[in-house]
Amino acid sequence: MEAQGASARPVVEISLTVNGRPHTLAVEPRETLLDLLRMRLGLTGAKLSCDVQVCGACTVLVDGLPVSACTYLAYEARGRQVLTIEGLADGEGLHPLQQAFIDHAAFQCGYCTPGMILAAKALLDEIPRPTTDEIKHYLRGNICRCTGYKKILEAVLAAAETMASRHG
Amino acid sequence: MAEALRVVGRPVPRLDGFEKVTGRARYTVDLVVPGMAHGAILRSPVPRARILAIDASRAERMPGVVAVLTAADLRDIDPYYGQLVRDRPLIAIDEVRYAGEPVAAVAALDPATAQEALERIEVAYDELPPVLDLDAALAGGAPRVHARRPAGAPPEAEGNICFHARVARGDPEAALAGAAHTFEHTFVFPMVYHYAMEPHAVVAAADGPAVTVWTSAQHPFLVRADLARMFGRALEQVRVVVPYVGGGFGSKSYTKLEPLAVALARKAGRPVRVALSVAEACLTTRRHAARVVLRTGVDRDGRLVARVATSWLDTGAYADNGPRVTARAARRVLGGYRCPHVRSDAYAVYTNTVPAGSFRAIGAPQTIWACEVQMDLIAQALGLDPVEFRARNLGRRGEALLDGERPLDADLEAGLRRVAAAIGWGHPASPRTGRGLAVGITDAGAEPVASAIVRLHADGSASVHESSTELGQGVRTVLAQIAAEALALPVERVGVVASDTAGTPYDRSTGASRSTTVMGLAVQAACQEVRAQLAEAAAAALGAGAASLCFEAGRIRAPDGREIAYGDAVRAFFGGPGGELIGRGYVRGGGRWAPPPLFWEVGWGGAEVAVDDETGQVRVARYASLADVGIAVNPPLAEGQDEGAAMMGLGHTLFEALRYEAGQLQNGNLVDYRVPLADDLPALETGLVEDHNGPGAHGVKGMGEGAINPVAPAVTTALARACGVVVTELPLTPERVWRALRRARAQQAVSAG
Amino acid sequence: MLRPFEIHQPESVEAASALVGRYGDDAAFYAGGTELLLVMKEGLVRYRHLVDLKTIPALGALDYDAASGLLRIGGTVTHRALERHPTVRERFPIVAEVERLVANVRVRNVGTIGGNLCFAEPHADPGTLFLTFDAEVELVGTRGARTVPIGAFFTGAYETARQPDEVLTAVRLREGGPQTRWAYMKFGIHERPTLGVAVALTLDAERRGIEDVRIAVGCVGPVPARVPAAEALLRGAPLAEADGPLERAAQVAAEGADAVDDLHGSAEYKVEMVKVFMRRAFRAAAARFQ
Amino acid sequence: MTEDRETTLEVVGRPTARVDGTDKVTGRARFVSDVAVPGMLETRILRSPLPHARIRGIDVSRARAVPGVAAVLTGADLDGLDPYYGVAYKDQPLLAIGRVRYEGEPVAAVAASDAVAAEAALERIEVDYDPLPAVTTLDEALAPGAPLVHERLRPAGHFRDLRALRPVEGTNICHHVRRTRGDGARGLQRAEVVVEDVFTFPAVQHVSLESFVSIARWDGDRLTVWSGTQHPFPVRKELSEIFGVPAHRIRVIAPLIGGAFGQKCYAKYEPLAAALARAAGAPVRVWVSVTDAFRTLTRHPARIHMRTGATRDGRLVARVVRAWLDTGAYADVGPRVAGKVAYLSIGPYRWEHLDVEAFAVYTHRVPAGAFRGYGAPQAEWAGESQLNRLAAELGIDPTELRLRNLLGQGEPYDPTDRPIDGDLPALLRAAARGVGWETPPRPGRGRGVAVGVKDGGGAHSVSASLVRLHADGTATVHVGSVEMGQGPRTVMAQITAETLGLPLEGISVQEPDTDLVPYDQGSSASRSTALAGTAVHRAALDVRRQLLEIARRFFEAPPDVVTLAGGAARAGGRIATYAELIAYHFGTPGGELIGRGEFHSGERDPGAPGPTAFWELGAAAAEVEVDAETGAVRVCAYASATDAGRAINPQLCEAQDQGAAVQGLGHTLFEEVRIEGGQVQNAGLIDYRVPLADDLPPTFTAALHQDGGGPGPFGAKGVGEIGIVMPAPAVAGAVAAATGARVRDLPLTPERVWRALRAADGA
Repeated sequence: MEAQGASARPVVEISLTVNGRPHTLAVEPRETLLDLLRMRLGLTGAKLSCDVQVCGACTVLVDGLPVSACTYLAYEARGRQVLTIEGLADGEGLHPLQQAFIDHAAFQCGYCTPGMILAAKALLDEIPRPTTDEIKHYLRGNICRCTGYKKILEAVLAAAETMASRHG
Repeated sequence: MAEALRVVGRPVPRLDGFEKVTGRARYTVDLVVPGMAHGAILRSPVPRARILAIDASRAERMPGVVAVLTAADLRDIDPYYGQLVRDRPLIAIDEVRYAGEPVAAVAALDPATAQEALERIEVAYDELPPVLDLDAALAGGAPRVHARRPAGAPPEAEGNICFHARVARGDPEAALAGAAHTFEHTFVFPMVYHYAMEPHAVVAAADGPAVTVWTSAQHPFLVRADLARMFGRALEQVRVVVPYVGGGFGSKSYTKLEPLAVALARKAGRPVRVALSVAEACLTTRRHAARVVLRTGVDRDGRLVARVATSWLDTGAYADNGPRVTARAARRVLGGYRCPHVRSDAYAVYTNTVPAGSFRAIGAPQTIWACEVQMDLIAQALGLDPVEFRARNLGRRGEALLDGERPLDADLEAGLRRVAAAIGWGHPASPRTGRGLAVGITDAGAEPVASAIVRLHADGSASVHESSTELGQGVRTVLAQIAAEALALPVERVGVVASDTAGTPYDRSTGASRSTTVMGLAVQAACQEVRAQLAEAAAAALGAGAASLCFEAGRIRAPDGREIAYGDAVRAFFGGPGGELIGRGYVRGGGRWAPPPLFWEVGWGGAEVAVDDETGQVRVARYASLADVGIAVNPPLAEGQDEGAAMMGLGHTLFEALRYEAGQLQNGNLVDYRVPLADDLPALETGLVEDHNGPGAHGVKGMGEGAINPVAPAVTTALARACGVVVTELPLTPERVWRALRRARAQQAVSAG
Repeated sequence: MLRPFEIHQPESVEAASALVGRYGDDAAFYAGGTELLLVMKEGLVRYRHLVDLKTIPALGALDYDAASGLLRIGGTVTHRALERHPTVRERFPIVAEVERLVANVRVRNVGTIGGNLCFAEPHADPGTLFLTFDAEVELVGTRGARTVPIGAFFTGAYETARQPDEVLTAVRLREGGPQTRWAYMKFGIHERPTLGVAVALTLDAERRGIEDVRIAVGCVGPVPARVPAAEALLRGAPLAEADGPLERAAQVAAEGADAVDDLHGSAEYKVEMVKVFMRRAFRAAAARFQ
Repeated sequence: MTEDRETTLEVVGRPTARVDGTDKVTGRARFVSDVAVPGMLETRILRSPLPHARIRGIDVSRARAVPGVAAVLTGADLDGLDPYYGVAYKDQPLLAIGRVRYEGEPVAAVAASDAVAAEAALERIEVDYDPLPAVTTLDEALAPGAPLVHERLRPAGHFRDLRALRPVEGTNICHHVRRTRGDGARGLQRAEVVVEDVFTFPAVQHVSLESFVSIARWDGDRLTVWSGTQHPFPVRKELSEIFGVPAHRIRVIAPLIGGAFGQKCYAKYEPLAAALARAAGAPVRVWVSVTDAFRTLTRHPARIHMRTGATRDGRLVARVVRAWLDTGAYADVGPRVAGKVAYLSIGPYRWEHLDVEAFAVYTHRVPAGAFRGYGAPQAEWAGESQLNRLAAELGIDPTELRLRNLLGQGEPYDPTDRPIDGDLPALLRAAARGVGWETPPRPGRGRGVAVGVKDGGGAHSVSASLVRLHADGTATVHVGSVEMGQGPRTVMAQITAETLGLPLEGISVQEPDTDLVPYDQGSSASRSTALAGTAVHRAALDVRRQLLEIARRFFEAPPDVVTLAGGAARAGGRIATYAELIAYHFGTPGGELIGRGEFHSGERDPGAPGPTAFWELGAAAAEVEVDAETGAVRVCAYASATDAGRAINPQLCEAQDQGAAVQGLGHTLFEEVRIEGGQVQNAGLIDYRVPLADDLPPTFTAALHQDGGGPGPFGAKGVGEIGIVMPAPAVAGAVAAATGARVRDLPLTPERVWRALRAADGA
């Protein structure tokens, strides 16, 4: 299981699934999931910001649950399904949350947006028709410095509606 | 004259929307340049010291380390930069002036090695006594943050005074002496941090005569100029590329990290990426803390007769944009009020703390807060309704408040009454709740120099080349709308090319709410040049007079009904499969831009707050924001700017303050520095005043900063009405309010006893 | 930036304990990592070996014994699992309620109860709450197993009674009876709370008198602690006339609070807030009888 | 162009060091294969093993299951796009659809996290082929009842000269061109001497050391492609049509290219890269091996039947030509090559009677397309070789024969086209002098000459440029010319420096990037210096006008007293730097002046009819030694002369000519892509021989003629292609002169020469 890499740093071989695609990689235990996604797989949608699990810019879903990829060891993702923002759209077809964020101008600089959308997805998976207060509570962990949140709440509410109507 | 607008004024979806919701939008931090090494910065642990020696040999010998940069590597360049005052070295030279100042930097093959190498650099410091706040800096015999006069320092700079601005009119001291009522108050505004979510990041390549930087910069051309000057390059040799920027708010104005990254890349002989952490971004720039003393005289009729203002702004260890912030503060402290006798002095003061620079509405939140809270205090003392008292003193549209200034271009009173109505002013409030109002004006726009190129391609789609930075404010969308309108094209057929000094023409800066207005005109002019060529091409193809043609949705129609698509006209003109029509647009100073400012950015705010007497906790229940925008080119984007500015204002009103102890920043991280969160959102209402009063295309004015200004005074005065206590220092933390309440109760007890 | 380390994946508590025993100061147990990795990133602590406890299946168990009313929470059970577990929500609603307010959803998905207690960050919620349950902490190390009352577990800021090689295998809570209600109140404007107060209020059969009350105060000082003197003032008092004793108890609790000045506020302010929130938490618990 | 003007030139005409020089000698130069896009996937292409087959089915399921594989694409997965591309006909699919038409045709492609995974996936793709009869030679393709390579043809409508495509219904002929003057047949009858030959020209490969590289990335509905292409804008157009995305959302970037020679004209792997990137949802790189480049494109092999009639005293009378060009499985620019062969096989001579017809023929072989000077090497191999034979038949010195018939300056090549704009006799004399023509060769050696002519600049040409003068008085030139080694960045910088009175060091030239440079048709047909250069020159003149206007206001002086030089304006003893003028104009030390310049064929005055922008003219002479026992040919001396109009940078012009000549020695002596039974036999550099250092003739000169007669800036014309035309006829003529053996098929391999010697001996 443990091996010495060329750099004489310990590595661990792991298999994981990212956006539906299996990967087997030798990772250093010190590597974060964010490092793996951004530097190894080139999936730069998840962003590094606060680095202390407060801002949520690095949010990805692991087995459906949001985690802070900045403080989540890549090693922990072994055997798990990771969903990043790049895997949310179905080809060119946007997820209802993505479409709602566009329709409601729910982002400006866009740096928080991938994490915000994935957090909102986890919320809607858990509570399909949340109240505004439930959204505020859930998204309290995702900072947006540009929008003032109002349009984000509107977008999440609208997406919930779209998704509910799609599922009848 | 009302134009029939097809694209401007519509809620067009953002051009960057798809990329941003799918995670494909690339920011500087996402870039990988082949062969790129990773940089890390060693920072001073102490606020002020002489650097006796740096031993980097152990770091240099580490496998994987490519280069270690110290001041010794800067001898062949001019290592200093700064707006106006060039006092900041790209890395400390001989002396450190604040805890966190870069002292050395490492480039290594991977980030972990770079980080580890920092620990092997030994620096011997001879600590010196620092000056850590305004009082210490201004005290007699205080140590000087800059012992030698930096290049570009203004003549009045002396001691720790970096810059002094004065606005004067009449004889204010005499007027004060003769005033029916005089008031004096002191207001204190904290150091706050922008927290743009993407910390500063640069990838620099300088392994030959050419220098290329990819950077999260708001002003690529000013960065280019600095790099060219510092590293002895011609402008054409320096390329500054600005990908999407993850928030700016002024933190990425002017030159920041770029010179260090270039120096490191030069030493390394290969591209180097330097991406700061949030903790390091906190050590890079901040908003000026301020102390403002206002003495105001009012006559028997409740009219302002005199105002003497003194503002001290803590600019930290380096001037950065402090002089301009200070000049702005000196004017803004006067508010939108008519006052015959004024004197306003503002001082930028050096301290051994993180340098302060631009931050959304530079100099205004600090001073407008002071001005507006005092207006309420005066109204209260005179027994006047604050709305009426303000209305009595607000300047009228067309009135110049100071000599040589642009006359007011908005109806300040009407807006005030509109926000008052929006929050139910005059109607009874619930117990422990109160309402407050404020109005702020800022002289916006910076220097009006911009250029644009518009290319109409052979398939009839168009590209706009201009160098505004897309910070999230939506500038590319708005400029595409202006171009689509001018070219009579559907907006989907217009693209805006990302800023890159190699291919997008000169723009002075992205800030001060200038882009929509100034760059919008350059884009419009470039489109007109294209349109004239297109008319000729179509006229030849259709055999009709150019003047008789009708342009609509990418097609040109002759009076006889025959039509030609733009692309066909372009191809017919060139007689081949390709070709393109190119238009240029310039905006330069003078003419319509005189006198300054370019326009007035006006924001009004009204708040309803509830206070918890026992804890001092303030809750903003409702907030109404109103901005004067001329015309909203894209209403949802304009609202979004306002909402964001208002919420950001709530941050410095309620929570935000950088805290120092013994010269060390205590809360430079997001665990301890609190910014507004989703559940802080009040019932927020934004309004836009659109009366086509701006100097830009279709009467547009810049916006996006004005809404931050009224928040603190509106909330502070609402709080005062909720609990009877005026707090003159921000932020309104529970403890601070609780202490004020306790003090008030104690005074009541004394007076009652 | 995390420095290089090795990760070990023991399959038993004994093996985990032995690993930490072997590597000594170079090793640490690793559960959720939400706190540990932050301090490791900052370089405040450096370990060359992390011993992953989540590879030990038994530590992830969450068992409820209806007969004894005992809830045994395995050391690697996450905050989120507690927040959402049906039995916890039904039988220990206050636990789910408090957990819902811990940090943010991402931290709760990863952070473990064992990690939280062992890290002993002063500005944490679960420890304060568990004090009012008289919870017990199970520790297993190279020298055997032992049980420590939670009141004796926290010994200082970031310090506990746990020996370096001991694994927190579980924390045990006993269900309150039908006459007990809990309330927990936290306060602050920062990411971590400024103050947390937990109250467990047990009334007599008629719900008129205070049969028992357990009050714990957290965050204001280095460790969360019960306030026995304050509890004593309330115990036995009639609920309808609790205001006076409550006021005195709040005063006593405040005087006993080991509050410190920090970014969250001055000690003076925190002491005052202890009073305010003790009153509010007590009233909230009492209100739950209605 | 007077001597006076010449002496006033400061930068133009000087052998300035290349602006990309330092980067290239230090290894810093970033080629397209050095571009790395984060998250970029690697790709592999599965190619058809058969020259012609129906695809019954492709099973990619096992390939898709390989870990790391992000996308597996076949022709069946191209829904929602128009999967065919091509500059003449849209006949070439990104991946074979239902049918393969040549051995090596891409059938499936894989994008994976690394090349190993991609290879592994490739091995797991199963293709069920139903082999079909193939036509792999011209004879097979032209035989009655031959299987048709394409049943239906869709013209691309891209270029004006390719709008009038003339396929022959029911045959494999995709285009034919016939040009006549007088009456060819009767002309031959009247001629006193008639020679008749059939010449063949082989398929040759460009062998760019950097093979095809295309990287594609989709950002939503925006596409960015980095490609080693000579034609960023036409590639953009092709992508726009394939993917249905407007031009402004497509960005094509052409970093430095490691060799092109026509190979990288128009779309090649860009559409496939873009389709793969879309399918994979990630950036992908298609990097084709040098070996697989042989399965991508060759020069057109040709068979040319030629008859030339003359009078006894050496006056040319008539020429009748039938030429067949094998364009392979896809037309590419084949129709245009056929047109060139028809146009150029007559040479720059006075004729009374002409009847020339050329055919582009589909076969089941690797597609043939653009290659340096396309059409001219084939046509003039035949035409010049036949003149050499005619000279021998008439007993007239081949140089003299040509001098009697060459068109003089100002004489029309074709009544409808631009007259000849250079001094061909002078070029010919210079070349002959270069090998010591006036003295007889040593025994065992022989000499040959050839003249080259080519209509330069491309049929319809459009270029635009922007020149930006920055606030410090330095400038950036925006122009789409691609730097593949020929030096346009240096040349454009020189033109701008000269025009603006700036030092060359103060000028940079932007990398071609359709987002950052205005439209340019492409870097081919020797058009950049003359035509894109004209756009640059005009853009610089536009800046100059603005500067003069600002200076006039600044000095308050009449316009005619203001001069610009050395980065400053002067008037009546006063001086202001450009930086000062810009600061004065904008009211701040920032801002820039933007100049705009365009060139397009349609603007040319009616006095210059016809499509040719300028004539590329050259002549060469060779001296060879033939080993009679082995047939080995050694080129002992080679002299080339080229008309540059005005060499903006003489050193670079010479280098172009030398490079072309040596490249031409390749197809003269060794190079041939051998295809047997439809299978490429010698793909890759082990079996395919290109010229090496020791192939350089011991005496080797390239002379430039400059009389300022070009249409470009300062009288420049394009160079760089004509030099490849003359080696084959000159060397073959020299071989015949040395041995009496005439070889009509290239390359002149030892065996072929040995056989010819045997035949000559036998005869």
